[in-house]
Formats: sequence, structure tokens, C-alpha cells
Amino acid sequence: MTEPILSIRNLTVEIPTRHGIFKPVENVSYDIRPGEIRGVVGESGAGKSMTGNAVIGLLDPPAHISQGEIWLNGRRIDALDPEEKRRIRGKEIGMIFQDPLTSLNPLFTIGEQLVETIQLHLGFTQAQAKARALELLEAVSIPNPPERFNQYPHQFSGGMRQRVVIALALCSEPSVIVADEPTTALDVSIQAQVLDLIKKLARERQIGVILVTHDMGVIADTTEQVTVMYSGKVVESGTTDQILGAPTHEYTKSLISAVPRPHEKQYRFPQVSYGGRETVFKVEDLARNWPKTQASSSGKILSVQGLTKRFVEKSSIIPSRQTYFTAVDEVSFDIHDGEVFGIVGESGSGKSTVARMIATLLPVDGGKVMFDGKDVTRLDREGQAWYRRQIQMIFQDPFSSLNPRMKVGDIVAEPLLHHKILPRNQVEARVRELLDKVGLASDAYRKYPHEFSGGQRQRISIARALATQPRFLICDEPTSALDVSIQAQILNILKDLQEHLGLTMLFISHDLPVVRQMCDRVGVMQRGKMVEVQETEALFSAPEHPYTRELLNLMPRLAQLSD
Amino acid sequence: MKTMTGLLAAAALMSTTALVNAETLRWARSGDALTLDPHSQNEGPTHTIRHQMYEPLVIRDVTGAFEPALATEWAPKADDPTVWVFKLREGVKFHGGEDFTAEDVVFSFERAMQPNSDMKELIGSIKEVRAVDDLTVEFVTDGPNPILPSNLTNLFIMDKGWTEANNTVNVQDFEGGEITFATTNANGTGPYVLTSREPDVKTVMTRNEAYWGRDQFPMEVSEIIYTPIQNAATRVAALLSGEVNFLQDMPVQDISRVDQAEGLVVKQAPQNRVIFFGLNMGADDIEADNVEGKNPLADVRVRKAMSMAINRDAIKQVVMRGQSEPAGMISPPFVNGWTAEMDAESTTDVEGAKALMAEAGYGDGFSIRLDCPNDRYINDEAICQAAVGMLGQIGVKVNLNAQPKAQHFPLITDSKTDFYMLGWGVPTYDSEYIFNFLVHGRESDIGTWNGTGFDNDEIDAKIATLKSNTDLDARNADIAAIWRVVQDEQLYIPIHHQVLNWSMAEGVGITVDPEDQPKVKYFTMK
Amino acid sequence: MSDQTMTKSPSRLRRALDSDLYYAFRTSPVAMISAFVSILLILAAVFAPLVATTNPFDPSSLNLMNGFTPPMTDNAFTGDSFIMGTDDQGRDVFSTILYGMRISLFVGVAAVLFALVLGVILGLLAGYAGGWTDTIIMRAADVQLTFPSILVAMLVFGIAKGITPVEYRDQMAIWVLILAIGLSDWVQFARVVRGATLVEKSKDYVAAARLIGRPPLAIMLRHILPNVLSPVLVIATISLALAIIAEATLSFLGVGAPPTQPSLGTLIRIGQQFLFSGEWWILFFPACTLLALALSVNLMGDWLRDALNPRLK
Amino acid sequence: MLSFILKRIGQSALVLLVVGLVAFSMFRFVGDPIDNMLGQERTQADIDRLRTQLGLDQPFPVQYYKFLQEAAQGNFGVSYRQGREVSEIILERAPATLELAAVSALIAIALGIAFGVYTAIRRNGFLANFIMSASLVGVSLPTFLIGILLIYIFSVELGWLPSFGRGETVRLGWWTTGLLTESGLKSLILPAITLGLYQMTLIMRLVRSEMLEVLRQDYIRFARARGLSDRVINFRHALKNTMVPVITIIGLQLGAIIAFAIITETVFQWPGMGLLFINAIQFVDIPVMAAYLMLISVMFVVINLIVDILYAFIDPRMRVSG
Repeated sequence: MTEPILSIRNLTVEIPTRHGIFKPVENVSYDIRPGEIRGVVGESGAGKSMTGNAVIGLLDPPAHISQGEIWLNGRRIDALDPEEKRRIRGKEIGMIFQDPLTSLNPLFTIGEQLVETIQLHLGFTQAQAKARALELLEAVSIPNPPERFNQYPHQFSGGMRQRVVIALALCSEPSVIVADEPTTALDVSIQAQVLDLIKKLARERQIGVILVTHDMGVIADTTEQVTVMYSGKVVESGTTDQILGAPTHEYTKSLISAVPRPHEKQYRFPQVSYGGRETVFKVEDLARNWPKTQASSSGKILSVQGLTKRFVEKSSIIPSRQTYFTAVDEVSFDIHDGEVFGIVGESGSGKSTVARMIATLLPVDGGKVMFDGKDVTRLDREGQAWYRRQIQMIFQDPFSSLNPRMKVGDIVAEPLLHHKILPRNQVEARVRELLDKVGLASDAYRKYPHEFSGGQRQRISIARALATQPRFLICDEPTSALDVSIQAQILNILKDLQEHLGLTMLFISHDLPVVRQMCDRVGVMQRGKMVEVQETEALFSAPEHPYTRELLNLMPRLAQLSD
Repeated sequence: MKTMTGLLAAAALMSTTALVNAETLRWARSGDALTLDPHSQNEGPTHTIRHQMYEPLVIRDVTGAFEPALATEWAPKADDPTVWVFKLREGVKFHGGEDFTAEDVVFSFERAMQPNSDMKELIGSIKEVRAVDDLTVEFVTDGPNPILPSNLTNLFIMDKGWTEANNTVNVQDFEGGEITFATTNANGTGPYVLTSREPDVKTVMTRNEAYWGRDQFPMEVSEIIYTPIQNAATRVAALLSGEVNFLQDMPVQDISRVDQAEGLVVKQAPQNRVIFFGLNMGADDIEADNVEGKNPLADVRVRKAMSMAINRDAIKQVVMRGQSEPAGMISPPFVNGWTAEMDAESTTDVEGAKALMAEAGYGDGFSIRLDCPNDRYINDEAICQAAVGMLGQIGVKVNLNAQPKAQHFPLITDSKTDFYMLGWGVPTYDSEYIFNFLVHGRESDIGTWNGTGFDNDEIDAKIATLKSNTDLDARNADIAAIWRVVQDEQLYIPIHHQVLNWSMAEGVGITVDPEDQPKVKYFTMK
Repeated sequence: MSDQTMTKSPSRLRRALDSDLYYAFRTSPVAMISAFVSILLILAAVFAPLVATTNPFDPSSLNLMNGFTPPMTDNAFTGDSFIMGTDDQGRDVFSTILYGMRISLFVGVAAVLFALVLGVILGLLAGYAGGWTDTIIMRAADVQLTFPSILVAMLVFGIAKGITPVEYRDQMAIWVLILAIGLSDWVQFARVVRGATLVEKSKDYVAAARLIGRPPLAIMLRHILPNVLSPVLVIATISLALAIIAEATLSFLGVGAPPTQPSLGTLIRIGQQFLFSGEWWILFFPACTLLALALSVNLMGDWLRDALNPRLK
Repeated sequence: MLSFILKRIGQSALVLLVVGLVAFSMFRFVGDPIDNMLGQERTQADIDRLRTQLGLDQPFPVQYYKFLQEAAQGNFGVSYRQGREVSEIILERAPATLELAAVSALIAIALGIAFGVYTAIRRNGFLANFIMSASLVGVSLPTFLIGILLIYIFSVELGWLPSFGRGETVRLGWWTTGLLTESGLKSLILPAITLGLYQMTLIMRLVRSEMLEVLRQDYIRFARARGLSDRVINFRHALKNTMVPVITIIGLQLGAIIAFAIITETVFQWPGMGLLFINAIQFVDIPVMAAYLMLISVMFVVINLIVDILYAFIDPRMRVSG
């Protein structure tokens, strides 16, 4: 084995706070060898990014390295003075951030940003630097570099920008690149391309890469070595196959078991408890008081017909000069009583817009949404009140879907009070009961949302959604902001709801493995159009549309995962 | 920061250069002349600027006595009291070199009688002006007019030829916004010649070496730079820092500071202006009080009591810093008809005032609004404020409404105030002027500033005879009789006579003019 | 924060004392001192009748002969002595400052409240309703911005003077000041609230409330309003200081509080006339009070801005 | 881009129309010019004559319509007080105000940006904190008082600088400038500082908070990760991004400077439009007031138009779209 180019030894990072010293990174060690990609995986708050920041010397004060060593090419770099650290940054260690949209300065052309960095590190003349910049753009597969050279970041797509970011990280042939969630903000198809590029560059240029991610799929497809972190500490390190296939640490096991399997349908997500994360969800109790669902006349609770939405792209006083962007283009599908219908697609495919139109949060520009035989896009006042009680929605971001200034009890009580479902004096008891059923302690009633974790908040959202005892639940990417273990819990709850309460669900997601586990039927959307609607298993085994096939191909294989 | 200190240092180095020419009069006051056209705008500061460049037939000296200017002698014609004969000065030339003759006088008076002229009321009694010869002019009036010369002290003489040549025979239509050549240019016979003028900013004049009185008067100022400065503090600062060497409209509180300052002096003189409160005694009920259906001011005892509540000495002492003379009548001392006795009739007696109030049935007092200007007279607002406190002591609760003169004066002329402050100057030095405006019952062209509602036909008739009564003794007896009524009725509550304060650099020799009309030809420079 | 750390909810006070804001406050000497000074001054103003030695707003109690008495000196005529001296009317400067501060604070607080209510309502409306409502309100804001505060104030004053009968003018002055300052100030509230509303409107909790069927008014007041209040609080604090200064400036230009009931600004206007003549105390004490008041309120606002901005932490 | 500018111009015209109505109608209610224009010895006949002459006897809408018609041609009638064409007076006064405003703005912008950047970079430094606190002292005193104190110190006590006026001016065509003479420059110092101080504080605080915001952006972190020096990051990357929002506010502040000049001009007897306006208010000189307001609005609108265009130059995102 070659010598490591970067070694982290017993690294501890401390942040002094008013509540005492907080150690986001504690006693962490790992090595990187040339050409090797090491995945650093863990859930949010595990300290994986902080380690990367410590390596490149960009800890935000008051965070600081309190202990340990970092060696780069045989030189200890953690104790260098700031100026020397700066000289290493970009020259010997490159960095790639998560969000390509915000990583580039919007006011400078990418050429200016490249030339600036090249000149700084390599001392080139303007012309030399430009030649090198064009070379780098070529290397990261940006078409037509001479033209792109003079363009501004906003003229690039997300994937292209991330390539530019990579080119910038490569400017002076660094020996190590720290990539912090480099593909999290990208769509799957782009994600695969960028990861391939990183792999290729690492191999060809013998660069060691630290790939920080929360995504097991990325780990499985890209890395050779994996370090698993949990609450600031390394719990397990080893080759990728070893960690994914035969994890030894309980935490790693729980983490891996919670990853949705792309290639088979499981009944429930297996949950291996670690650190007391399992909480009860008393769906049977809820079911006891739940009204018997009356089947809709046609068996189709919801029928979407030719649904269309246009957004103004460029406004003008003259209507004819106004240009539109069609976000949803004549989409039609049916949802049967009691099923979970999934819609998958990449960002911008219009799937969330469809969900919001069904929820009547957005007006429609064409088509109909028939709910139980009534067109809900043209409801009168009374009809609206009725419809509002039939449907509810779970949103993607658990942080923005609860009003931070309202107490949890009030949040859950709001639908009850608004629809006057219960006499005022019984509301509190019902709210407490609901909170208890979704697995929150009784004092949750008087707390504010910010006192809860993401998973708990999603439970609060569920409690709010269940308050009106709806027949139909829309879930718009309900778990994409959550860590995998929490995701598994929430998905299990949703499954229970469907099963025990007979709820019909519309499930929006970009994550194919999740969709496979959750849905009975799936529709695939691409650029505003519904390209294919199939039974889930049929779709995964025999996709008809080329786009569906492409999506399935890009799905991480995760073949090595233990069961 | 570095640049700042640099600038300051540079400024400090340069600062000494400003004050070299000792013969330059750098003169500041609060406002500017409105126009240079001699017959437009009958207004003090405007006349002040004109007086340096133009001359009337007669002027008043600092004692208020007539002094020959373009006329050397004047008297009514022995056989006809309706004709005044003026002998003109010989050898006088205008700035442009034109000779001054009787023709110019006739021309100027005819011009001053045009409808657009603001001086026409002053010479309304003149029927005809005729040139007897080159140096004699006769004025024919519509009746005997004993005080005609008094009305002529601000009536400036223009050159006929120059005026005609420059198409400015008609008086500028000021209100209509007309600009004529005479508005911005001047060609008088006066001691100073206009060099440049930016209205409201700066006016520069230089000495007229060919002036007829070049040897008679000191004429030591070779150049006048006149700058209006509105803000009082800035005005004083300009004097203290030496940027100006003659200041009119001196704030009284700064007198001692300026007086003590090295090289600066303050000079005083009683001004031809009296400050007083007007009371609406004529209305049946007044709006500005809290008494329904009755007018407390209609009762002379109330008016007397209010006058007795005012402590004029305290006002003089504190508000005016000694720069006023408590008044007992609403006439300045220079005026024909003024007597020391009547001017001493105001007394302060709070207990007596309370008794009078009780006697009049207002023992519990009443409330009333006092309207007061805040930018017209010296410390006008502070005087009113002091009066509010003093009247409060006899139970008259006063709400003070102090506002700029632009809003204040219309209240008086439109009868929208029942209790107000007013100041009055008497350019004619005769009581008739006061009676016409302040005592005569209000009609469209007389008694226009009488906001008291006082309207006595007998008095009005008496006032009407004053205009043409050539029997000076009889006339003076009538004046005294009218004054007696004004005093006994307590038509107005006199406060004080203003004292003028001019301040200047020590080297500038000036005597203060009671009409606040500095004439630079008298100034000396050391 | 793990799922089982659910202890009993602490009391409201406990929670307030435990909050980050209070912690930030306790550890910032500037914030503590400025809060102390503001509260002291505000209390002194509110309880002026108890603290002051005389009632300067009662003209009949004044003795003009006490005028211009220097601080801590016996007046030559009356033998009275005043801790901060007297002004040109013989008013005790100390008492007048307390009473004047009352007016200044009242005008400031009322003007800011007026601007706040108007701005927040219009901002919420513009941000939430969008479309034509937004266009009209924001164009109105543009027009308003074209007139800087001083001009607005003078305009309002002019109109008020023109349309109100003379006898109500002195009671009016203060209300007109409030209206004038408030009118020139609402735009920044509206802009900030509109911006924040646009952000909040797109958040899912608003969608959730709409989904429940809450009417727009309820969503604006119950959901969005509480979430846009922190920047409003910061602006309100800083506006208060600005309003107090604006009142002083308007007094200087002659459109302020009546001289018989002077505000701090009117006192300064009166005092500045005596700057050169050596009666420094008439200007000095009110100016210092104004400085202390405005500065401490400004510092509070400044600190609040940083403390409430989570991203700066 | 062109359509964007056209749209802005359209909006501006609307704004001006409203301002025109507001300006004219409001002043219609203030005082009565007749009383100011006629002296002590006036008669009812004089009043009626003048009222007709000035058109004050006509109904309000007629007066406004006439006003708009005339205003469009730059003709605001005749000053009641000075008896001259308002446009002529304004033209005469404008250079003084514009020079004062320009120098003040220059001071405010230059120092404001410099201090703002400094206090942002050294966020918790002693000097930075001191500047921040000191700037608050500056805004906690009314402008007029600062002006008077400056006069007291630098003119009266030290005698270094003039206390009033513009000093010697030089005529360049219709424009008079005080920038070419020693006394003109000296006269400019105190008023410019007085006027600029407040705006400087505002700009400084704005620059600081925007810069802090920018410094927390990912692209700054990324620039740091690329090894760029602090100087390049602060002054090249951060400053340019900071200026984007700052420019808008500076545009607004320039308009405010011209209006706030009213106070400064009153204190320093600066012969500009502000002083003219104050005098006009005292004399209820409606044409001057209306013209001044219109002028302020026009300047404001023009400045903002320029700012919008400038915006597009700085921010490439604006250039391409729209």
C-alpha cells in the first residue's frame, strides 16, 4: 500500500458555548492515499463536515482544533500560522462544497475566478493562466470552454457549475480534495455524472478525495474506503465492501438497515434501534375512533384530468409578449381508494406543482381535479370547507412547515378549531391524545417547534394532518430532509396510516428506492409531463418509457448492503 | 481622517487672509431687499438698500429730524396752503453722469403714482407735480397737507432719461412677477453705486466718488458687501468670527457676548416701533375664549386688569436683557402726539388686577388664545410666553399660538384673532398714521389693521379731519383727545418700545438710526 | 436533542431568563448600560410630576425674574436656586427637561406606533396579496420615499394648519407631529414586512394553514405577523431614536411642540439661541439628555439587530 | 434591458404626476400669499386685484391643470416673494445645493464605505466597535445642533473656517461654482461635513451589515478554500457583492441629502434651494414650493433610474435577463 498523503490523527475540535465546551469532532483519525476516495458518512451533526473544515483550515471561530494532528505529504499542517495555511488551501488541498449555486461569486465570470486562482498559486501570466483554465474546463467536460470562459455563473446549470467548482479545486493540481456533500443538491442524473468525474479525476491525477456524504448510495457507488461517524466520533472504518456488507458496530448496522432497498419491496423498514431512537406510534388506538371510510362511488377517490399549470417567465404589459413556462402539461391520472400513488421525477419536473394544485394551494390553468366526483378546482365556499376536511398534506421541510411562533398544541388544535370539529373545551384533550398517539410526550403541547428534532416535527405535522380525520393524504417529499434512520420511522408511520386508517395517499418523491417501498402505483414525470403510470413492481421490473429506464439505471445499486 | 486634519490645517493657514481691506463694510442682517425698483415694495430692508444708491428729496437724520437731500429747501406756498414748493440741489449728477433736474422729480413722482407703485398711498393727496424751473418743483395737493414732507422720505428720484432709455418707465408689477431693468439695476444720485447683486445672497456696492456730498459726509466706506443671514446664531457667529463687520438684527441675548468680544461694539438707540397686544373688544362673543355668549374683553375693566397683570419691567429685564423701554401708549416717542405722561400710564398691580377682574364678574378668570408671531419682532415669542405666565396669575388662562409672520398677520387683517401681538412703526412721525390704521373703524381702505372691533364714529370723524387741518395747535389738540380715548378704553395693551441694536467692528463708526435705516454715507472707518 | 429529553416545561419567566437573547443581553455591557439609561430616562419622564421640583407647564407658576439663573446659583432678584439653572422664561431646566422628555417620548413612541401599524398592515397586505395590491402599495411607498421625512413633516404641518381652525392648533401640534413623523416612517416598516412576508408566505406552514382553510386575514395575523415581528422590533427601536431627533429638527424649523409646553427639541431650539451668550446650561442639559436618550435607544436597537439576527451568531 | 428601463421611466412619470398633485394641492392650503405680498397699507381693492392676477380666484382643479401644463414646460410661474420666474431662481440656486450635496455625498459615500468595510472586516475589533459607537453619537444629535456646534468651534472659537455662505464663487456659464476659489472651498467644509455626517453613518452601517452578510456566503468560503488572500476576498469578492444592494440605498440617500440640505442651508446660510424653500414656506410662496418639490422628485427619480442602470452594470444577472 502506498503511503498516505493525508493523515488525521486523534483530531478533536472544540466549540466553547455558554453551556460548556461542545466537541463536534472527537478523537477522529483516518488516512487518505493518492487516488483513493474515502467516504465519510454519518447523519447530520455527526461532525463529518467539521472534520473536513479542520483539514483545510477553515474552522469558523470560536471552533478550533484542541487536540490531534493533521499531516499532509509528511508535513504537519494543523499548527501552521494562518498565512501558511492559506497558502496550502487551494494549492495542495482543494475543496468542493455542497451547493454549486452559491459556491461561485455571481459577479465575476468563471474565467476571472479561474485565472485569479491559477495566477495566485502557480504564478502564471494572464495568457498562461487562461490556457490552463481552458484546459481545466475541458478536463471537467464543459463543452465549448472558450465561450464558457467569459460567462457568469448564472448562465450555467447546477451540474455545470459543480464542474466549474471542481475545475477551481483542481487549479494547482492539489494532492487532496475535500468534497463536502458535492452532489446532494443535484438531481440523480447529474449526480451520477459528477461522481463519475470525481472518480475519474482521482484515478487519473492520483488525487486523494475525502467525500463527505450522508448518502449510502453515493458511498456504495463511489468510494473505496469508508469512515462512519456518529456524534463526533468515528464508530467504524474500513473498505466500502466491508462496511456495507458486514458492519460490526451497532450504529452502522442500524444505519444500513434503515436504507431503503432499491431492488426489492419490503413490508416494513427494518429498524435497528441505536441510541434510543425508536419511538412508538399508536396507530391502532387512532384507528379505533376513526370513521369508517366510505368508498367513493367509482372506486377512484381522485381523478386528475389534463391538469396544466403555466408560470409567467417574462412579464410584459402587452399580453401577447408575455412568455410562459409550462410547469405541468396536461397531466392525467387516477388514484384508487386506499392506495398509495407515487409520483417520481427530478427537480423541476412539476411533481410538487401537481400536488399543490390537487391541494388547491395553486390555481390551475387547465384541466380538472375530481375528488369523489366533484371538481375541486371550482368549489363554492361550502364545498371548499368540505374538501379541506377530506385532504391533508405532509410537507418536505419539517422546519418550515410548522409555525415557529405557535405552540405545538395550538398548531395541532388549529384545524380542529377552524372546522369546529369539537366543542372548544374538548379540543385540548383531543390534541394531547393525538400528540400521544404519534409518539410525542405530553409536555409537547406547550412547547415550540424549535425545541424538537426534524423527525419529531414531522410527527407533529402528521398529528396536525390527522386532526381533521381526512380521507386523503398528500405527502410531498416527506422524508427527503431527514436522516435515513428517521426517514425509516416516518415512512413506517405513513405505511401504518394507510393500512390501519384506510387513508389514500399521494406520495411525491425523487427517491426511487423510497417510492418502491411506499407506493402501490407510480407515475413518472419529466418536464411537466406524466410519461408513464404503472403498478410499482411492474415499473421497476419492466419500465416502458426511456426516461424511466434512464432513472432506474442511475439508481445506486447498493448491492453490497447487508440485510 | 488624515485628509480631514489636512484640510483643517490648510484652512487654519488660510484663515488670516480674509480680513484685509479695512474700508470694506461687510454688512449682514436677517433679510434682503425685495427689489431695487424704487417705487415697488414699501418695506424697510428694501428701502435700506435703496437709500445707499438712490435719494429722496428729504431724509431724516438719526434724531428723526428732516435733513435736506435732493431738496435744499421746502415750504408750503405762502398764498396757497395746498401747494408745497421744493428747491432742488444744484449740480447733482446721477451715477450714469446725467444731470439731476426738476424734470426727473416730476417724472419720478408720476411714476410713483402708477397703479403698480407701492408708494402711491403715501402721496395720494398729491394732485399734480409741476416743474417751475430746473431746480424748483411744486406739489399740488387735494387740500392743505401740513405733513407732506413726512411722506416723502422714502420716495426716491430716478433719472428720466435712463429710465426711459431702459424701458422701465412703468413700475415693476411685483406681484405679477414682472422683472424690469430697474428691478436689478440702479441709477440713482446716492453715495454708493451698485456693482453686483444676487438676491438673498449678496449685494455689492462701491463708493460714488462724484457724489454731491462726497466732502460733506464721512463716506469712508469704499465698498459695501451686503449679505442676508437668516439664522440668528449663524449671524452672530459671522460677526464674532470677523466675517462681517456690521450687523443689524442683533439677537439681544448675544449683545453682552459681542460687546465683550475683542474689537466689537454694540450700539443702541430707541427704535421707532412699539410692541403691544390687541384685544377684540367689539364682538358680542369671541371664539377664542371659554365664555359662552359673552365677550369678557368687551369690559374695559378686564382690559385694564390684563394690562395691569403685565410686568413690563420683568420683560425688559429678562426677555429683552434691558433692550426695551416699557410703554404706556402705542406710539413711539418720536411721533407727534406722544407724551411722556401717557407713555407712563402702564402700571403693574396683580392684586389690583385681580380685584378688577372680580368686579367685572370674572373672578374665576377665563381662557383665551393669544396669537403671536415668532419671526417678526425682537423675541416676540418669548414676550408672549412671559405674558402667558403673567396673565395666568390673574386667572386668565392663555393658550399661546406662536407662528411665522406669514401665518400670523392674516389673522389680524381677516379678524380671525381676538387677542394678538402687533408691532407698529410710524414712518411719518405723526399720530395720524397710527389712528388711520389702528384706531379708525375697519373699512376697506382705512382701519385695516384695527383688529379690536373698536368703531366710534365720533373718533372716526376726528381722524378724518387730521389730514387737512393746517391749524397745527387745533390738530394737536384733536390728536391728544383721540389718544385720551384710546388710553381710557385700553384699546391696546402696550408692552414696550423696541431698542435697536447694531453691532460692528470697533473701527466702524456708526450712529444708530431709530428707523433701522443705516445710511452708509455717515459711517466712518478706522 | 433526542426524543426522550422531555422534561417538564419550565415557566415562561424561567424560559425567558434562559433564552439566548437574555444571555446575549447579560453578556453585553453596552446593551446593559444602554437599557439601564433608557429605562431610567423613560421612568423619569413618565413619573416627571413626582420627580420634578416644579411644574414648568403651568405658566402662572413661573416667575420671569428667575430667568437665566445659572445652575446651582442663587438668583439675584428672587434668591431662588435651581440645580440645572433656568431658561429664558424662568423655568427650572431640570423639571422642564423631565416634562419635555415626556412629550418627546410620547411623540416618538406614538409616531413609531403609527408608522408601525400602518407599515405592518400595508406590508403584510402587499406581501401576502401580491398583484395589484402590492403594486399600488409599493408605488405609494415609492412616492412617499420621494419626499424625505422633513418635507413630509412640513407638508403635513402645512395642511394641518390650513385645514384646522386656529383655536385647535395648539392641541393639534403634537398630533400633527406624530402624524408627520409617522407618515414619513411607515415605508421602511412596510418594505421590511413585505420582504419578510414574501419569505414567510412561501413557507409550508402557511400552505398548511391554507390547507386547513384558514381565511387570508387569519393567516396574515396569526401566522405571518408573529414571524415578521423581529425585524419590525429592530426598526421600531431605531425609528424611535430617529423620531425623537426628527421632532427636535422640526422644532428647530419652527413646526414643533408649542413653546409653552416644550419638548426636548423645542428646549434645544430655545437653548441654542443662548449658546454664544454664555447661558450654556439652557442648551447643554437638554442636548445631553437628548443625546443620552437617543444614543441609548440607538444602541439598544443596534444590539437588538445583531442579537436577533440568527445568522450573525 | 431596454424594456426594463422604459418600464421604470413609465413608473417614474406616474410618480411625478402624483407628486405634482400632492405638491400643488397641499400647498394650496398653507397660509394666504396675498397677506404677505401687500404691506401695511393695503386695501380690499388691492387684495382682489392681486387675487385675480395670480389666478387664486379660480377653482382648484383649474389651478392644478394650469400648473401641470406649465410645469411640463419647466414653467412654474413667478415667485410671489421675489417676483421673478421660479425656474430662473431655481436655476440660480441649484448649483449651490448641488455642489454641497455632491461634496457631502462624496464624503458620505467614501467614508461610509471605507468605515463600513473596516468595521465589517474587524467585526469585534476595538477600533471598529469604537467607530460603530461613535457613529451613533453622530445620529443621536439633531443635524442643526451639530452644525451650530461646528460653527461655534471652528468659526467662533478657532476662527479657522467661515460660518456662513459660499464664499467667492466663479461663474461658468449659468453655473456658479465655489469649488474653484479658496474661500469657496473653505466655506464648503463645515456644511458638507454637517450634511454628510448623517448619511455617512447610514451608509457605513448598511455597508457593514451587507458585507457581513456577504462574508457569510458560500462563495466567500469557497474563495477562502481556494487560498485567496483576505485582501482579495474582502476587497474584490466581498466588496463588489456588497455594493449591489448598497447602491440602491445610496440612490435613495442622495435624494435625501438634497432634501436634508434644507436644515444645513438654514444653519449655514448656504444660498441654495433648501434655503429658498424655507423662505418660500415662510412667505407661502406656492410656485417656489411646488417647483422645489417637483425638482426634488425629478432628481430622486433620475438618480434612481441611474442607480437601476448602474445596478445592471454591476450585476451580470440583471444584464442578461429581461
